[in-house]
Amino acid sequence: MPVRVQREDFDVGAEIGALTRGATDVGAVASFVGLVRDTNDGSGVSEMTLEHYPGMTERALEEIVAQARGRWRVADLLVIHRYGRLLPGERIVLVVVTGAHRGEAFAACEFVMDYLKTRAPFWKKETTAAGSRWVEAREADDEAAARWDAQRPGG
Amino acid sequence: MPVRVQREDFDVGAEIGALTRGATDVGAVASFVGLVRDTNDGSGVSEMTLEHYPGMTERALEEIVAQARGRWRVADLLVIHRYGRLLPGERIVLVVVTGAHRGEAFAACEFVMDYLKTRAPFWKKETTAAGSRWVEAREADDEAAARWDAQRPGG
Amino acid sequence: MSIRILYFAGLRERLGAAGEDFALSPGLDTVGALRRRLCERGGAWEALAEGRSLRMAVNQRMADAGAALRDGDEVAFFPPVTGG
Amino acid sequence: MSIRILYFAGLRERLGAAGEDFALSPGLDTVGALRRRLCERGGAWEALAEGRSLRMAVNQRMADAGAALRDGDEVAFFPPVTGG
Repeated sequence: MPVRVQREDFDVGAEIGALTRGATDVGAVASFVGLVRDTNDGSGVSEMTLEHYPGMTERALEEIVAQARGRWRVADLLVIHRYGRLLPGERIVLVVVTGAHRGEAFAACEFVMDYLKTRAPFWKKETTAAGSRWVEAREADDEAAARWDAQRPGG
Repeated sequence: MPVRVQREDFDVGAEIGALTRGATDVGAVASFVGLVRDTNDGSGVSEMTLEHYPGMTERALEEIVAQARGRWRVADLLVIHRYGRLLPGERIVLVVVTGAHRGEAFAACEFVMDYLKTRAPFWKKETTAAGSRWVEAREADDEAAARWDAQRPGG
Repeated sequence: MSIRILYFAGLRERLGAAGEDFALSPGLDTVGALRRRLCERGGAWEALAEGRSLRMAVNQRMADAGAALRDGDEVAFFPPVTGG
Repeated sequence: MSIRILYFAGLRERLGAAGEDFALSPGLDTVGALRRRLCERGGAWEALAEGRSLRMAVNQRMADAGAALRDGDEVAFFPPVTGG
């Protein structure tokens, strides 16, 4: 399964190992790990809760993975995204892309993250000294995703 | 030490873990792993030997890491590159970049790989059914590195 | 003719409801029309007003205001997403 | 006035030499001049001819043909790199 939405943590090295084991035509593995930061918009964050839309989340991520496959020649893609209560320093998301060459693996990995940030139904609520608040969507994330729309497939 | 040149394998998960442990201001970890492929230019590759220029290798990699730090706001960078005899599927190189935001971590990670490919003194000799041969430098790698020269720092 | 409506995150908290079953009346045949009808409830429901930055999904796919509604559909309203 | 010269990879194999100590004669004061002098040895050394795609380093930094040579320098000649 290229997409997993789960409450549990994941093991980055083990996931990369499983994806590349026996795949001796793979020369490049690009990956991304997102972590909970202890500050956001200038406030200290003591914990975070990730809400999601079960069912749609998996569907949206699978759609993003399919789009990445349509744009770049990649061997394998993996997306793991956690939900529930998370503390600063904890892992939130893992994206791994394997392929023959690094340029396409890097591009596909960044594309999946940019699209995930604007299209996968997750919402972060963070707890600060002033109480808890829903994280606002960032314009920079919309811009990062829009970059790909401006590029031709394969670009 | 942000740069390690070694004969031994490395543990991707452990290296990422060590770089992010306690760094709760880090939200993004971009990484790349390069592996030995079992084919190259249409021939089957049964093994590979990586020669390097001891001393200059470390110096060149440190210079590349310093340039990446000058271009992007990143928290930490790590480069591990192996030398010696390697079999298909084995890990050759690891680049990990941590930072507050993903765009800069991705860019710095890809930059380090592109520069490493054209500036760090390593040479691959591969063994095929027809004997052993030195791998030819790829024009695509020169082009990938040249892209960054055309971009302004921070771009 | 009825649909299931779901609310998520800040919107769910504001409405005090995670979802509801909703009977489709004649003429109420798009997501945009449904959003206007819900907004007309007033009070907290004005969080659904047109100017508010909300995302909509029909049967677990992102949808725009013109998306058609059919019997049995699952419709969701939620704030812009912030995962990853 | 002497320098240390190193050869790597395919070039090393072709020359049958990993390196040598080399006495700098007057006027032989750049990497480019050194390269021409070595090439003049003929035979396998013509692998250093100007048209051949080679990289050069002085004291472990990439250098071009105009780079100056000084007593005690470490100079290296090698093919374009193929690591990563």
